[in-house]
Order: sequence, then C-alpha cells, then structure tokens
Amino acid sequence: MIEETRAQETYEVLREAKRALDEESKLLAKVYNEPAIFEMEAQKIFQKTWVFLAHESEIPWPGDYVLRRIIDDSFIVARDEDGQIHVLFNMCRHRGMQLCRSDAGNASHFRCPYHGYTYKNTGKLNGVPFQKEAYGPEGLDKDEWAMTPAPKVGIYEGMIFASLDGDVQPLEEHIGDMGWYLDFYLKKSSAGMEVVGPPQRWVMHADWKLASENFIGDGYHTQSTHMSTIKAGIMRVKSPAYLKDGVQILAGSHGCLFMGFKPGSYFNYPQSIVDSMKESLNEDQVALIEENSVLPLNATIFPNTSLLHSSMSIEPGGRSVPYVTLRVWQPMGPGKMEVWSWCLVEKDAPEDFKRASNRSYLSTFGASGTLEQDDAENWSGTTRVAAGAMSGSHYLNYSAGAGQVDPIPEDEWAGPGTAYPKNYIDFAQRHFWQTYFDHLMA
Amino acid sequence: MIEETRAQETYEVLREAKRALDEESKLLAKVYNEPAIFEMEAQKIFQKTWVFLAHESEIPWPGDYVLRRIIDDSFIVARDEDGQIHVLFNMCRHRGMQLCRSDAGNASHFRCPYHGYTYKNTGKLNGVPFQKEAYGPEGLDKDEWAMTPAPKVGIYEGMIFASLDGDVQPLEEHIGDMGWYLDFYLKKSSAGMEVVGPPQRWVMHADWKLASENFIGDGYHTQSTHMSTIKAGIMRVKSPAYLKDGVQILAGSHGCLFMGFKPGSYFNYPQSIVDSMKESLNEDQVALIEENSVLPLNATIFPNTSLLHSSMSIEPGGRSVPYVTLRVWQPMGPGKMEVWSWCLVEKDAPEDFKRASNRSYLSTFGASGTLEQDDAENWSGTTRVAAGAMSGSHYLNYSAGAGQVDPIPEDEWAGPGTAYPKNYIDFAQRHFWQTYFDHLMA
Amino acid sequence: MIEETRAQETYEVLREAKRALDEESKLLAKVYNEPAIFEMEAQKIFQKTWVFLAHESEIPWPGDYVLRRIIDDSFIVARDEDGQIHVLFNMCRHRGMQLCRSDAGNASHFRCPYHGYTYKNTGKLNGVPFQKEAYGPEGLDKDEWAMTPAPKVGIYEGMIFASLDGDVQPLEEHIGDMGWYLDFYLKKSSAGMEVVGPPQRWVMHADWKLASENFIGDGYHTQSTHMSTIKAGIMRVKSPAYLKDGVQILAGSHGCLFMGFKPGSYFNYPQSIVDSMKESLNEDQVALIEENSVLPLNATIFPNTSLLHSSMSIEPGGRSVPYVTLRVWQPMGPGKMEVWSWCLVEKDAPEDFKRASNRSYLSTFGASGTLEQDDAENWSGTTRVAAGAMSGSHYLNYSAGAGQVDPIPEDEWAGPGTAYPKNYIDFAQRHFWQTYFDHLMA
Amino acid sequence: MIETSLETYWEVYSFLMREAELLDERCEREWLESCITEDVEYLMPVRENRERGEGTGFSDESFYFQETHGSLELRVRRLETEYAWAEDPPSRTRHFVTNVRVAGGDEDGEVAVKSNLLLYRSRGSDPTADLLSAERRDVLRREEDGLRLRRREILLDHSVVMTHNLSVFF
Amino acid sequence: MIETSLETYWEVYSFLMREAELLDERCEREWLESCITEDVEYLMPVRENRERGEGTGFSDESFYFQETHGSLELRVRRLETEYAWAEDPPSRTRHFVTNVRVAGGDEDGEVAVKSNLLLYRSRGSDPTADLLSAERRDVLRREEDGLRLRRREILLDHSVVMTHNLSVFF
Amino acid sequence: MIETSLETYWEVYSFLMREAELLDERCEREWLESCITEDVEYLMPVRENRERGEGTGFSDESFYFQETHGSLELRVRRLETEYAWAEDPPSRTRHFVTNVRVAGGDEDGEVAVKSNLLLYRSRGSDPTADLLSAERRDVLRREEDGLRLRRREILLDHSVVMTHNLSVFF
Ligand code: FES
Ligand code: FES
Ligand code: FES
Ligand SMILES: [Fe+3]
Ligand SMILES: [Fe+3]
Ligand SMILES: [Fe+3]
Repeated sequence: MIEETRAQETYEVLREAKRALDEESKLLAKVYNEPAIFEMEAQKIFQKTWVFLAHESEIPWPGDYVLRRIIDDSFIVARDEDGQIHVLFNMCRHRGMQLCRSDAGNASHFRCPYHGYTYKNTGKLNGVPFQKEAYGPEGLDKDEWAMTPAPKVGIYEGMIFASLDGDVQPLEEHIGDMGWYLDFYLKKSSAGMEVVGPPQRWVMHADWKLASENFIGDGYHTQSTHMSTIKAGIMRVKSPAYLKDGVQILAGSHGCLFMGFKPGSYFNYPQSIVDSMKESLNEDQVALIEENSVLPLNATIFPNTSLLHSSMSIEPGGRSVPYVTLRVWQPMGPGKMEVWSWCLVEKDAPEDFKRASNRSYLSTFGASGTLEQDDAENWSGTTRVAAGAMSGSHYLNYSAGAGQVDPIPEDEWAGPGTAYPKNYIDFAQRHFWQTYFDHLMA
Repeated sequence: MIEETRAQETYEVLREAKRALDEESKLLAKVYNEPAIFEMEAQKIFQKTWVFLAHESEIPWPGDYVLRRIIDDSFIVARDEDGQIHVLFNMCRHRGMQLCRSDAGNASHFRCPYHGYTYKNTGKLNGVPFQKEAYGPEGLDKDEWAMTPAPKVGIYEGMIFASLDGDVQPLEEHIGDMGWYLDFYLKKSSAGMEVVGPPQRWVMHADWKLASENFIGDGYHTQSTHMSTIKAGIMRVKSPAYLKDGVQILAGSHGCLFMGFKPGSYFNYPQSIVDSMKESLNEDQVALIEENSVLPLNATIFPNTSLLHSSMSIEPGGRSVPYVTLRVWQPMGPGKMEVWSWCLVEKDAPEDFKRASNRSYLSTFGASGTLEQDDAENWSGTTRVAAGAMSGSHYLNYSAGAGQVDPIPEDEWAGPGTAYPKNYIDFAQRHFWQTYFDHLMA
Repeated sequence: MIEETRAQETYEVLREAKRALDEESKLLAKVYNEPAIFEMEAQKIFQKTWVFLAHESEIPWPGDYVLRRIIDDSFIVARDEDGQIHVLFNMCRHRGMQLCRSDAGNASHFRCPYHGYTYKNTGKLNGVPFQKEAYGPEGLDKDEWAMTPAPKVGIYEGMIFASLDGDVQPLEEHIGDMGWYLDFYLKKSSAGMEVVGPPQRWVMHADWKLASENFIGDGYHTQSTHMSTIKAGIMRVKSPAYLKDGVQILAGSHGCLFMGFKPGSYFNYPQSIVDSMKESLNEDQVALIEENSVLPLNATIFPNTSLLHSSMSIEPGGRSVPYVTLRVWQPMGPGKMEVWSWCLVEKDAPEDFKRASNRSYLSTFGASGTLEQDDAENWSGTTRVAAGAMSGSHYLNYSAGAGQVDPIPEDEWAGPGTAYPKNYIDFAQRHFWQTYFDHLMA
Repeated sequence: MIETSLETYWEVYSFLMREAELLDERCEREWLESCITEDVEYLMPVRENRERGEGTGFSDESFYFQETHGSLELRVRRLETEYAWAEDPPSRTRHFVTNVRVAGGDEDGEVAVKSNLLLYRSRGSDPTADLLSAERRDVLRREEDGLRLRRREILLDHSVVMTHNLSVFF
Repeated sequence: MIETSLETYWEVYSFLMREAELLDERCEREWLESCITEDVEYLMPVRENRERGEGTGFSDESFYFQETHGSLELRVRRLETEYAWAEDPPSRTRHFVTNVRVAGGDEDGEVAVKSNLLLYRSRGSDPTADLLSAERRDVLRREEDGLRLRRREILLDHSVVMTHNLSVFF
Repeated sequence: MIETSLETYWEVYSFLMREAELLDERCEREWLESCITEDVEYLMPVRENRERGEGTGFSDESFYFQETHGSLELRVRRLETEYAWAEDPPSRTRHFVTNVRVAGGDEDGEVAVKSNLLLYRSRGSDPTADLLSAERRDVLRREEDGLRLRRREILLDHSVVMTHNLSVFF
C-alpha cells in the first residue's frame, strides 16, 4: 500500500527524469535503487503487464507442476489430466494457508495441511472435511470457493506468462513484433525447444532493471566487462570489439541484438539443427540468416525476461559450443532480485550436444558462469552506489548513436520493428527506459 | 509514526474488509501480512488494550524480577520488599539507558551503568552520583525523576497485565465474562497455579493474529493439522474428528472451546487435583464438568494471549498426561512474532505429576512440540503467501456455522457469554476478527 | 524520499521536543531511534552540513586514494599528480557503475569495469572505448561527462571535509571558534599530525547522536561507565571523580571538555613533543596549558566527528601513555552506525612512542578498547529501549548545571566560545541538541 | 578437557560423525535404533540471559527437549506418518560438529564427550537459513554393537530460539 | 560412514586441509595443479525443494558446476587475467571443513570421502557476509605425489543460492 | 601445510580445544594463566578491502588487538571487576575451531599452527547473533606444563567488523 502523497512526489521526480531521457538521452541514477520507486514498479508494472512464469517443457506430463512467483505472489503452474495448463494463486480459500510447498512435483490434487481442503490441479475445490458439520446440509459452493486463478494466462511458443491484471492486452499483442525475433530462439527446431532440468536460482543485490536493460541491447559492455573470458579463450573472438557490428532491434516494448557469425558456421550448431532451424523458420528469417550470417544474441521481453543465444568454449582451445538461455530477473525488493536461469535445447538435438550445450551455458552464464559473474559485479556495484542522495541528481549517459545513427530502411531489413545497423548504440536501452516510464506514469 | 494519509487509505481498505466479514463472513487475506496494518495494530491495539506480561509465580520472592516486552517496549516486572508488584519502563530517566539487561533475577535496586543513577525496585529514584556537583544543592526532585511505570497495571488470578493507555478500562471489565471460563485453567487448584521454570521463547515468521484466532476456536484444524500425532499415538483419540463435538464460547472480546472427556476421566488428572478443582470452582462450574464431562481446551484473551488445556501421551502406548500451557504471541513486526510459552501446574500437585505434566506439554506444545510444529508450519505458510498483491483481493471463508447453528439457550448453559453447541464452526473466529476491526477502526 | 505529510507530523513532534529542551532542559527519548526522524537527519543534516571524510596523511603521495562515505554516498578521496586533493562521487557517468571498489590504493586513473570509461584521479573523463563508433565523430564532451565532485570540499588542519550542499557556509566558518580548541589536537606538533595506518571500522546498533553527545561533553559518565578500567589500573586516576573538575566549552556548533593533569606531567608526553606543542600553539594556548595544567579531553565537531585526547596504562602498574583518536559516527540507518576510528600521532614523535601511543589507544578506545566497549554497551542499550512507543512520551534529564553554574567570565578564559568551570554539567550536551533541532527544523 | 588416548578419541569421533550423517540424511529411525540407548536422557534446557555472577542461565526446570527413548520413539513415529507437515518438505540441515573433546570416562564402559554443534537449517525456497549454536555434553556407552548415546545435554547459545520450531534433532 | 584406519583418515584429512588453505589463499592455479586429477569430475547439482517422499531434490540434469580439468583450467585462466572483476578485489573466503568421513575405498587406490563444508564469504566493505552450506562427496586417488581429487560432488543445502555468484571454488 | 606427525597434531589439537573451552566458559583468568606464555604476542591486524594485486589487505600498523601478556592481564583484570558492563551479562560465545594445520616446527620446541575460527556470539535477548570468521596463525611453545600460546595472529575475513565491540578473545 503506497500512499498518495508519496506516490505523488515520486511521480514528480519521475516526470522530470522522463523529460531528461526523452530530450537529453540522460537517465536519473536514482531509478536504480529507491524504495518508493520500487513500490510503484510493483503496482504499475508487475501488477499490470505480462510476466513470464515457466516453460511448457518443465511440466510435460499430466499432473506435473512447478511453483513460481511474481514478486511476492506465489503461483502453482500445473498441467491437468487433459493437458490443460493452469496458473493458480497458491493460497487456500479457507484460511489462506500456502497450498503447495514444494518447488515441483506431480499431483492430481493439492491438499491443504491446515484443515484438509483439497483442490484439483485445475483449481476446483474437491473435498472439504466434515463438510456438512461445518457448512450445513448444502455444504460449500464449490465454484465460489475454488482456487483463484491468475487473472490472465497466456502461452507463447511454450513460454507461459501470467498477468495480475485481468484487463491486460492479449499476450500476442504484448509480444507483437518481437515474436518474429523470438522465433530465432524458440523455433530453432521444428521439434521445439525444451529446458534442461530445473532452473538455477540465486539472489543478487542488484536492481532487476539493470539486467533487463543490459540484455535488451548493451553490446558495448562486452569489450570491457567480459575481457577476461576473451583473454582466457572462453569467448573465441578475434577482437574485444567483436560485437561492435551488428543490428539492434526495437520491437514493441521489447528488443534484441544481432551478432554476426562466420558465414556457414552457424554458431557451430550441428548440421541437423541448422537444417531443422531453416525448416521451421519462415522464408524471410532463413534469408536473413543465410545472407547476413547473423543471429540474435541477447533479447529482453519487457519487463524482466531475457534470452541469450551464445557460443562458448568449454575446454582450452576447444571449439565453442552454442546454447540458448532464458532468464527471469525476479524483483525481491529495492535493489535486490532473484535470478532464475534455464538452458533451452532443441528437443531433437543429439543427446551429447544437449549435454555440451548445457555445460557451455552453465560455465559462462549460470551462477558460476565466467561472464555472468562479471555482469553481477557490475549490476550490484551500480545498485550499491545508487542507494544514496547523490544519485537523486546524478544523470547517466544514454546518448550513444543519438542523432548519429539512422534505422536501416524498411526495404533493406526483412524483420518488423526498428532496426539499427550497429551495436555500440543506446537506442534499445533508451527504448527500454521509455517503455518503463510510460508504464510507471500511466 | 504512521502518517495520516497512509492511515487513511489503510482505513478504507479495512472498512471494506470489515463489511465483508460482517455481511459475508469473509476475511481479506491481506490483514495477515501488511506493514501499514501492522503499524495500526501497534497503535490501536497494543498501545490501547491490556497485554499479558508475566505470571505472579515467576517472581514469588521480594526482589524477584523478570524482563518483559510489549512489542518494542521493555518493562521490568518486579516484586518489591513489601510483595507489591511493579511494572516499570526499562529506560533510565537520565540519558535513557536500558536499566536492566538480564531476563530475570533478584535485586532491590537497579543501577544504571551509564552514569550510575540507582532506582529502587519500586521505581523510586534512590541515588544520583555526585548529585550536588551535577544538580546543585537541592539535587534532583526524586519523585519527578522516578522510573516511569506502565500507564496501567492489573492482575487477574495471578496473571499480570499492563496497558500503555492510562485510560484503558479496568482489567476486570476487560476480562469480563471470560473470567468464568478462565477459572477452569487458573483455579483448578485451591492452592493456585504456578509456572514450571522460565518460559520457552522462539521466533516465528508468522502473524500473531493467526495464532490468536486459532486458539480462540479453531477446533476444525485438529483433524488435519495434527493428524500425525493421532497416527503416532501421541494424541490418544478414537477418531480424527474427536473435537467435532463440543461447545464454542464467545465471552467479551475473548473466547474458548470446550472438549469432552470420558466421563470420570477428567483428562487423567490425579484424584487429588480433581478434588481440589471441584473445591475451588463454584457450583455451576463443577456442575458443568460433572454433568457434561467437558473442560475448556483452548482459549484466547484478546489480543495475543492464549491458554491451552490438553492431555497427551509421552511414551508409546502410555496414558495421556494433562497439562495447561499459557502463551503470548508477541508481535515483532509485520508477519513476525516471538512466542513466549509457559507450562502451568497446580501448586499442590505431586512433584512427579508436575514433571510429567511439563514433559507432556513440551513434547507437544513447546517449540519442539509435535503439535506446535505443524501449527507453526501453517501460520508461517499463510503469512508467506499473504505478503504479495493477490491477498489484497483474496477473501477467505469464515462462514462455518453461519445461519446454520444457533447458540445454546441461556437456560441450558450455566456459563456467561454466548455458547454454541459445536466446534467445527467459525463463530469464535469471526468474533475475534470483529473485535479486531472494532479496535483498529475506533 | 520522505514525503510531506510524514515530514509534517515528525516536524510537530520535534517542535514540542525542542520546546521541552529549551524551556525544561528535557530531551524526548524518541529522537534516539525513529525511522522518520532518521530520514530527516539524512536530509537536513548530512545533506546540508560539513562531514569529515579523511585525514590528509592517509593519502600522502600523488595517486593515493581512500574510499569514504556519507551515509550511503560513496566518495573517492584522491590526491592527484599535483598533490591536489579531490573528492569524487564514486559512480560512473555512463551507466552508474561503482568506479572504485577497493578501500584504498594508489592510481592515476580509475577504469570502470562495465564499459571501460577511464577517469583521471582529478575526475576528468580520460578515455572512452570505441568513442567514435559509440558517440560519433566528435565523441563525448569530456567536461560534461567528468566524474561528479562532492558539491563542496574543505580542509582544516589536515582534516578533509565535504558537503553535499554547494551552498554550505565555508568550512572555516563552520569550524569557527572551535578551531582554537582543535589546535590542541591537531597542532600538538609543529611537524603536524599523521594517522597510524588505516582506520578501525565496526558496526554498532546504536544511534550516532548518542556518541556525538557523549563526546561533546559527557564528563559525568566516566565515574560509572568506565569504573572497571579504574579498578583494573588501566585508567590511572586517584578517584572515580577524576573528571569532576575541568572546563566545558561551547564553540559554534561544537564543543569540548578540558581535563586537568598533574602540573608538568603533560599527559606523559615525551619532552620533545611537549616542546614541539608549545612551539606550534599560540601564546594564549600555551599559557592556558602551563597555567591551568589542562588539556582538552574529548570534543565533537557537529554533527558526527569526535576527537579524544587521553592517556592510559598498557601494562599493569605501567605509566600511562598519551594518545589522540579521531572518530566518525557514520549513520547506517535508524539506530545503527558504522564507527570509523583513527589514531593520530605527532609526525615527529619517536617511533617507539608512536607505537606505544597507538597501543594505548587501541586497547582502550579501539573496537576492543576497554573503555570503548562499555560506551558501546550504553549506546546500544539506549537505542534498543528507545525503539518502542513509550519513548514517544519519555523525557530525559539534561538539566545538570542549569541555573546553577555560570560561564567563566571572558577575561578569565583566553579561549573563544563559552566556557563553564565544571564538567558534571549538561551545557555542552544541551548545546548539541539545540544545534540538532535547529538543523532539523530549518 | 582431560587427557585421553587417541584411540578413544577416534572411536568417539567416528560415532559422532556417523550420527550426524544419519540426522542430515533424515534417517531418524536408524538414528534412534543404532545410536541411542534404551535408557537415554536427551535434554535441551531453556536458557535465560543472566548476569555473570548468576551462572550460565540454564534452567533445571524448563526444557525444549526432555526426552526418553519412548518420547523419542513417538517423535520418530510422527515423522514416519505422511502428515508431519513441519518436516515435509523436510528441512535441509547440516550438523557441523567441531571441538570434539573426550571429557572423561568411567568404570562401566561409559565415556563423556563434549562437542560444539553449529546446525545449519534451510527450508522451502527461502534463501535465508537458520543457524543454531550449542555445546553438546554427551555420555556414550560402549554396548555390544559399539558406542551409543546414553545422555545428551544440548546447551544452546541462544536465550531466544531463532528458528520457528525445533522439529529436527541435535 | 565405514570403519577406516586412522592412517587413511589422517592422510585424507591432511589433503583436505591443504586444499582448503590453497583456496582461501586464492592459489587457484596451485590448487588445480597440485590437488586435481586430469580426469576430475567436479559437480554441483541444482537442488529443488521437494516432498520427503521424492528424495533429496538434486537434479541429474541441471548443475551449477559440471567441470572437467579443462573447464577448471579455463576458470583459473580467467582469474589470472587482470579483468576478472568479480574476484578483484577478491572475496574473503574461509572454508570450514568438518565431519570428515572416509566413506569407502576401492581396489585402484581410490578412497571415498565425505565432508561438511561451511563456506564463509565476505566482499568489499559489506559488513554482512554470505554463508554457504554443503556436504561434499569426494573420491580421492593416490598418485605418485600423493592424494588428488578425482571426483567431487558438492551437495548444497540451498534450493536458492543466497550469494550473488559462484565465483569461488568449493 | 607441512607433513607432520599425528602425535604432534594430537597434542596441538588438544591444546586448542582446551583453550577454546576455557574461553567459551568465560574462564579468562585460567586461560591467561594456563595457556599463554609470558612473552606472548597476540595480534589482530586491521584489514582493508584491496585489489588482488596488492595482497591480503592486512595492515602492519593498525590493529584491533596488539597485546602482550601485560595488556592481556589488564583486560582480564577489568573483566574481573563488577563493572565490566560490556560483558555482564556475558556474551554467549562458541569458538568453532576447524582446519587445524601444523604449519611447521622449529628447534626450540615451538610449533606453528594454523586453524580456522568461526566465532558465534549471542547477547541479551537478541535472537540474531554475530558471526566472526578468521584464520588464526599460532606459534605454540612446549613448556614444562605443556603447550602454551607464544604468538597468535588473528586474520579476520572482515574489512568492517560486524559486531559492536571486541570484548571477547579469539
Ligand atoms: S486453510 Fe486450507 S483448509 Fe483451512
Ligand atoms: S543514563 Fe542512566 S544514569 Fe545516565
Ligand atoms: S558504466 Fe562505467 S563505463 Fe559504462
Ligand atoms: Fe554481459
Ligand atoms: Fe493446533
Ligand atoms: Fe566513555
């Protein structure tokens, strides 16, 4: 419950911050770490828009479920006997006990420990102990007292989203133009993608937005932040500036970054997957890959879901092995988040490739990842120094490319949205912050 | 210092919540875990009404004292040389140092470490080092600078209460009709009750109200929450529904629950105590026990003090041994409390019975108690899932018995207050929440 | 961001508290521990006035730097190639990363790990990777994007201060009359003072003001708080009341306390230092020492910097060894601070004396100090019992000397400010609180 | 701590290690049956914060645990039901046993042992954990199948237990 | 925990102590070269909070570490560059290794060892620290220059890792 | 960590255990008189957070403890008065001593020992506790009545000490 006055004052600060961003390409550092702003984000963003919860392949069988959160709200994501997916608020309707207390499992019913109400994995109230004694001859209205589903649920290419706002726009609209680009991650195989086991989870004293803005378009940081992995031969690139050239995409509220690869190398994917990819992508998409030898590297789906497509070496001098990781930057409070990170592989990929791909992922972008580590150091450092009073008047530079670089003409770029022909520019990051301010001040 | 606007908005939320409870027997889950509401509880309940601090038998001798708290306020509960009991705010009047820093002891004076002011255990300022040098020839006005007593202190049958509000109603009025029922716990022996050693204390990430509402009348949870102890032969009952029948009492702001026992068994109390009980209780009370073979099981004295009267088995196949426990659900912050738990025994009970009774208590309702453990799991689980946004519109079912069960006609029930002839009903719990809202919105 | 209403209500509470102090020499205990008040302190005091950061001798060489804080704001205090000292907000201008992450070192440049911007230790932006690619042919305006210096920086006798308010009065004015008294600590040697190694740092759950008010003039507590060190022969004094006589000074927003020494003993300083001291102090100051055989013991520079001049025994029966300690009571939040403590020695003192002086300091006023320990116990105890509701109406006695003791006539005291001829009086502490309220309510 | 032979120490150490492993692997039944004597006394007294002059603050009346073999059996039986909600999902515990000291032996094949216990307890998806610190004063008896626990006093370093219940063994 | 000779225990204990010291002193290179076998398997599986009936919750697919000598070599090389920001300034770690248990030996000079690890990690000027708790299941192999780590499974007691990254070894 | 005989290890281990027990039982006087040499050096240097290239960050000028027998005597005397408020009521401490390593011996009957210390400290009715982590580098000397502490360096893993004072021994 954030009260009016406070909201009002925060609003003033944000309006000026928005102006500075729009007119001067500057960002007020305070937005990285301020309790009052965090409360607004919870209300205006995480209670309004779509938030990613789980991947369908985490619950392949009837009865499978996983436990997920939107900030502090706990949800059971379950597949019922008919294969239908349900997202249910994890609170009993009787006295509010947490119904499911394990991270994952398989169950047709959820039994509340407190008084024994049982619910089907569809959310339907199924059993009430001594119902007549407690609630009289008619007993309880089973429909009125069913579990509360998430106000809105949507699935996009295996990605399960929910929204706390029943009036949110359809998920398809929310994804919009970004879908064309997500295909490169999610439709790389006609068999579809699947997760490799349960997600890694770890806590970071860093603001969720730092991670989202980094993944939407920060190609520039790689030459400094990740230098150690280049020197050590983990990232096999010719020069630290390997990511200078590429394409930056703004699509709807989202965005991504294309990276080039040696023509014909396809990130070192096995031929079988390259073929499968070309088969499952559409003409334009295939043409783009073949002609430009580029693939999307990192992407952010507003607000806090990111994807990364990369290829790294696992052994000294070894060939780099490609992988895709999907991650959620789950806010835990001002300046604090829980990272959820999955590795996605092509369902029809050879087993040994799956294993190698997962190893390539975890050693570079898992919690122990040699690249992830340094990103975490940056984001937590930034959050730390933004905590004080100085950041309230400290403006940051988001001007790269502003007034210097023009979008690629529509007829020269097959994809939707806006495409910029470089990577060391801040268009996508400014776009993230504009979207952010639009939500906060709506 | 909760400020007006915030209080105002919280007030609106609470008014609608109150309406839903009164008209629809529903409770808004948010009240279980919300900082703004906790601030109001501190002000409107814990700074206004009576709160239990200690039992007289904890400080039997002149000079004995114990340290107690009302949320964050520390009080010394001391017995002076004349046997008089004093409740003194534990802050020196000079520079505010914590005067007493040990949980318990025996002292005629309290000496402040900082500058050496000494106070009698009556609170009287007794000594001021180098007084003339510091405060001139007259020195300090000893009366003006005495320790600050709790604004109001009262004792009911050995239970020492205090109130931070000097204008609170007399303790007798506050206890009111509930006294008739408390007698069954506190006057079980003409010799009176005494505590067994210092209280157990432990921290629970659970809202204090969940414990209070459970103890005021949740007979229904036993068949599910405590099933393991039935299966294991700790609770020696014929069926999980053992508590279905009984009597639920609403008395003043308080309430309790009666449980039946096998005629003549009297919870397995030694005959000497049964006789002593019948001697010290009044005619009506004795008649009730003898004719109905019932005793009060659990009770809550608003806001955060509960009593439990139970009988459990300590050894496999062993006879169950009766006990009484007194506990305080001390709020520590939103969704967090410190539990204080005592075992009460009859002063004149045989020593071996006292020991057995205490063992029966600690193995079932102490911090390691096999029943307590599962209550804690429920209350902390409920508090956890109530932390988010969903609980702000999530209503819980408190309708058991509503419009179904009528009170026992006055002429059929000897006790005061309102009595309902069943236990799987929510009258007492609804009553708790109505009392709660009345205080918050006063 | 503390919002208006809340500030308004806090303001009311403070106004009444100020009145009680002015008219009745009473202090409201709540000011020791209240979140809303802490927020005001951050804004009205720590973002407005001068705060001590470092001593020049901590960074003697070009390139030397130390990392310091004002509450949550991180600053690099660096000496550039020309010996010039700079105080720079430790946040990169690009994406806000913490530029310097080590407590101390020597560096001509600071390189940001995130994207590789490099800044000179003067704050000047020096290098931007791939600048043209990112920011176009002109690149960035190096001046606009330099590091942000602390709004105001000042140095007084080697003590480096900064202010977050560019319009703060000049440091000299802020120190004002106190300078005359600080000389006794800072100009004891014509060669000047230097720190002994890096500061001790430790966390205390105590309010910063309790330490400041203690050091400004609490001579009274020594006879009780530090009794153990007298008994143990650490503090070599004839009687517990050794500090009863002396002189209490109010100077500007600051103050200190004079303590007598056996004529000719000069706190047991080596003759060389006594000579050096007399040489570097002015006539009046020397006269004061020689005629009255007094030296300033403890002092506080408003708001949170204190000095102590003492002499303690390191070995059983050993002669006491003098030392000076400088400390900062760094607020970390309501009721919590980080203590920074340095030992200052005369640059030209014999090495063995320096070592002995430092040992005398650390064994009595370091984190393990036998006197410091008990001060910490008092301050944390006071803070703890001030957390609740009772302290909101609990007034403390600051009346010592009020209406009893008159200042020393100007012609009898050579120093500036106001001097009182005793130590067991509260003039300096009342003065501290009056200054405090003036700032909070400005 | 008295002088003792390395052999005795090793025997005792091995016993304490096996016991801790059984508890961390949630083998309460095996723990009870293979490590505990029939006449075991298993005690955890309540501790108060008292002045130095008044001793350690342990109560001889109030206990968090005051167990016999029979009452331990009941606790284990409860855990074996499918309704022991407090430990299902189970806590993730780690018994860090250090400072093992053989404190004495006596004629009837018993040996007194002191050890320090740091108990790490993590539950659910809560990234924070509970840490309990105690000294354990044990008496082990040599029976046909080796050492068993005859007596254990768990002396907490807490005056307020900072975990929400004591549903695990120490 | 199986019966083992004090000699074997001592040898194993000495190895684990040396190894922990090298890690706490940031000698990752020496650790890799003097303590690790060429064919090492170094694993830290992801752990989920699961119901008692479903086992320990460790995944056999997801890992925080799934290392070979080669991938450990790359991690060490990275730390040797001057750009390993996450560990420069380095974490101040302390490996508290307790409950060392020789769990078995086999023909080819290998010995299985279990130990409890409490890892204390402090960084920067942050007065709070991270505490990680785990059981380690090692296989040590006796090579010409003594014991080396052939296999290590780090079994965390966390379902959510409460530190911001895993940039140190366990 | 050097090769050492099990015998020496056992002697050293026994000493460290006895010493820790005395401290946790608040027997500071007995500790000083039975465990410490006349010429003891007892040091706890201040630690700064420094870049990897600049070493461990320990100062050779600033110390939290820089004690001789005489200054330790004064500290103990103070605790023996009835006015040592900071430790009355006393802290409840637990010295978890692990990773004991004999690091070397020299001709004049001295032996160098390293150990890890996790110090648990609980005070008053505060349910939260302080945890201090350090490596201790000791030199023990064999005197007529057994080993005594000749030198101790307490190397904290903290750059900011997270407890409100250092009123206990390490
Ligand atoms: S709370 Fe779920 S059944 Fe009562
Ligand atoms: S604060 Fe108690 S005597 Fe001064
Ligand atoms: S944040 Fe410093 S260079 Fe980008
Ligand atoms: Fe990155
Ligand atoms: Fe219950
Ligand atoms: Fe003092």
